[in-house]
Amino acid sequence: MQRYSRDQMAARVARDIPEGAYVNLGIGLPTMVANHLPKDREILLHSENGLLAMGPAPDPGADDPDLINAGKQPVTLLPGGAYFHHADSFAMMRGGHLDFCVLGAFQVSTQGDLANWHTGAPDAIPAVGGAMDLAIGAKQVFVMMEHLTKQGQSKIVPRCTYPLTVVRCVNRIFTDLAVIDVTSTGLAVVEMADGLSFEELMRLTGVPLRRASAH
Amino acid sequence: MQRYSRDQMAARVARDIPEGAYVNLGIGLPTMVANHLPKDREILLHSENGLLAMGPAPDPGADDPDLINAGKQPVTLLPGGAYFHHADSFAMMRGGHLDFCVLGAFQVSTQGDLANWHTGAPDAIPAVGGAMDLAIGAKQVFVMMEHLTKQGQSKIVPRCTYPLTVVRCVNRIFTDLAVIDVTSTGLAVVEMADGLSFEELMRLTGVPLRRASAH
Amino acid sequence: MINKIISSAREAVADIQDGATVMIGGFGTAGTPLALIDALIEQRARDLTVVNNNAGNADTGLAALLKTKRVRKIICSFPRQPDSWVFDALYRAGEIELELVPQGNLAERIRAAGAGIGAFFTPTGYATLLAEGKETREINGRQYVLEHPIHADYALIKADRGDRWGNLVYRKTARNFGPIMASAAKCAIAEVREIVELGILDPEAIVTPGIFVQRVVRIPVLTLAEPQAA
Amino acid sequence: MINKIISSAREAVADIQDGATVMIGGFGTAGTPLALIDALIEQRARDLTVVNNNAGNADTGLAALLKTKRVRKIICSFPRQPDSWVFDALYRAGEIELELVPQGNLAERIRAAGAGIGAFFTPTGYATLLAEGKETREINGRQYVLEHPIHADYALIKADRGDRWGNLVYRKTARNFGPIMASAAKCAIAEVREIVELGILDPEAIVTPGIFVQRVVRIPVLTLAEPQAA
Repeated sequence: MQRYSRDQMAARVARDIPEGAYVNLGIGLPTMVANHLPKDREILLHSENGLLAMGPAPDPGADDPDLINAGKQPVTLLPGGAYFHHADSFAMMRGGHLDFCVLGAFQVSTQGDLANWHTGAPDAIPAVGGAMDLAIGAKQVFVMMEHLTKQGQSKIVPRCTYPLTVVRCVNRIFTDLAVIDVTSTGLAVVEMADGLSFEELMRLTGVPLRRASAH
Repeated sequence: MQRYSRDQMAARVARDIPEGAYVNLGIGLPTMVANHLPKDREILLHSENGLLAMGPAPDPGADDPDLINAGKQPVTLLPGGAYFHHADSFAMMRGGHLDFCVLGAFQVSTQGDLANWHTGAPDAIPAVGGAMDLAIGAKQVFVMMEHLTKQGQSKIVPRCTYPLTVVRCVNRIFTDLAVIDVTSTGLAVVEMADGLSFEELMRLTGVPLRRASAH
Repeated sequence: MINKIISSAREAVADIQDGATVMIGGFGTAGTPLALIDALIEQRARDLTVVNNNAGNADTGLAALLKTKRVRKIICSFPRQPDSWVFDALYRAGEIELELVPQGNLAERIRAAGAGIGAFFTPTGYATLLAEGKETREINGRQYVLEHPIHADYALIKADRGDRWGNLVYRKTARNFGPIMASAAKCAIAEVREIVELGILDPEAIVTPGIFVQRVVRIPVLTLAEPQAA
Repeated sequence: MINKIISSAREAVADIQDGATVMIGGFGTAGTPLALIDALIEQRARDLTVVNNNAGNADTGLAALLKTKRVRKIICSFPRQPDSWVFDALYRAGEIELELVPQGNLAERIRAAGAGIGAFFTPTGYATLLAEGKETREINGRQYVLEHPIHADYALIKADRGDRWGNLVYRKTARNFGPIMASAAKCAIAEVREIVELGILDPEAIVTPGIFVQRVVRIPVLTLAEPQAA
């Protein structure tokens, strides 16, 4: 079996983002999607700290400490971009104005519940940031994650055991093994890694899956 | 008896507005206060349609249809002024950031209830505008009005018979007969028109009054 | 390439359906999208709900729209004006429904729709006719009324300059309801004096980022030197 | 003449009392009012409640303030970071109280304080640990949590330019919490890179009108060519 690499996952997510979309890419793995957005599509990236039409990282030495993204990395602004304050920025998110957000996750349930902010470990210091706002506000929520934990357990679960971020919000899951839609009739497998059988994917995932109809 | 003229009333109100105050002058009589603000004080006028540091009317012929006040009259902006949208403008008002508003009134009750938006007449088409927002938000609410109706009835009443604008909001009443404070222990007369006796004012007003202590 | 620029006001409002809720920007002479209103009048949609601060002045603009009797309901703060005779007559004849909202609650309800707020407690209107039947609550010793967002299908607004991404800047007090109405509507349509290239508008000074705007129409300002076409 | 300009950061924060709630602007490297924080550290106030997006990084700024153990409680959205060791140690030792708030609710609660809103229903946090014990409500088929405003005694913020009336403009993403924190505090103190004459800031582009700002302090930006005084 040929697992999807992180770059392949990012490219696969990017393929699903159409021309003209307003998109927020979460911290970590989702950030890589920016590098794979097709050059022939105008896609506008939102960063919740207060900018729209975020550009790539600046040239070395051209960092501006006043121009960073939500991950606190230096970025640039494209012509046509805009700055705004935090209440306006989160109004964009909460108000349903973003077309897509792409988020990492600890767990996604078969109903599309998302757990991605807190392991719930008793000694963990919690931090939530904008995770809940993003997942509740975007029209489409994409999750990008490894299919299995380091211990080999499925991160797609009947019910999240980690503290929830948002209930019933995830639309599509992109893992290193498959692309899976969350539908009202359960999880539907859209694509699988080369050499992976549907039965093996079912076994690894441990929750009911079906093949998506042709799309 | 020498009733205060409208200009005298406006000048008297202006005297009570200190250096540095943020002030909204309601439509009608209160607008005249602007002409009497002492030149040696910087007082910033707010207009709820979205400007701060409103200046005087423009020179004849220099009207700009995009620069008007809440009364829809052409105005100017002073250097240091700013424009903002309606939600921000009313946030300033509701959020308690204005030091004073000066409003006209149909009635003020002895507890400081204000009625100034609607006569309650069955055939009247109601209109409220920003009256409620202003009276609820400003730190000090000044009312400017004739003391008596055309029928000779006191506009200062035990209880408003017209529909209320805001309960218990008025701090000081400026009429053509007197300046009266609304206090927790009732109405206190601060000043009276020349030649008017306290007893006559009491008789005309028809509600309990007391003389304010020296101030 | 994203291009939100539409070639005419008529085309911009063509898909407004019967029964739609339409926000219309403007306060007095400032910020009223006259070309879009005229295009809406030419269009056939009826049974509309209109949200505006006022209820029309004289016989043009919103008043002319009301005159067509295609507006079922108006949500506004200040309908009665010396020249609001069109509305006055319709209202007295029971031909239009009025929801009267204090101006600040109107603005905040529109903002709440754009910001995804489900409802909010406002002090404005408490213990008045305009809060009758509404839920109230004491919070930290102060009395509040619960108000709900006003969402719209369309917002017709006027801005000064815009670009193909829908970024807008306004002019002076013409800003008024434009930014919040754009955020509260599924489809915000802006008429602008000038369309500029992307990147011309200062990113520090863009008032309405393009994410809130779906269509931009250039409506040249007519001057005496530039006579109106027949 | 209105003059909100204060000559030093020390003087600007001098009257902050024990027990005060202090909002501190900034997100990452952008918009953190370092000079004001340093002045607050030098000052004696204790038992503070601090509102910031984070809970300090490394050993400077907010982290240095926390280290003095004069902060009783912090209200923030993202305390845990790779370099939040000062906070982490205090928290694990039970020496600081944490109120964790989703970032958008934090922003909206601050805005609500400035806007006179008594409380609001937000969808964010519903059915999560962060809404435990909070009132919820279904509105139009969607679930919401009731959240209350966060008011402050002081806001310490950083802007780019300001004038003697307190008008402010920011620089790029350094804007973040500045405007809303200024509106939510009884006394908003802004450190600015440059003070300009009244009328220099474009009235169309002023982000924080002076009505929200009580004190402005100029803090020159140090460059390599301009060595720091001892």
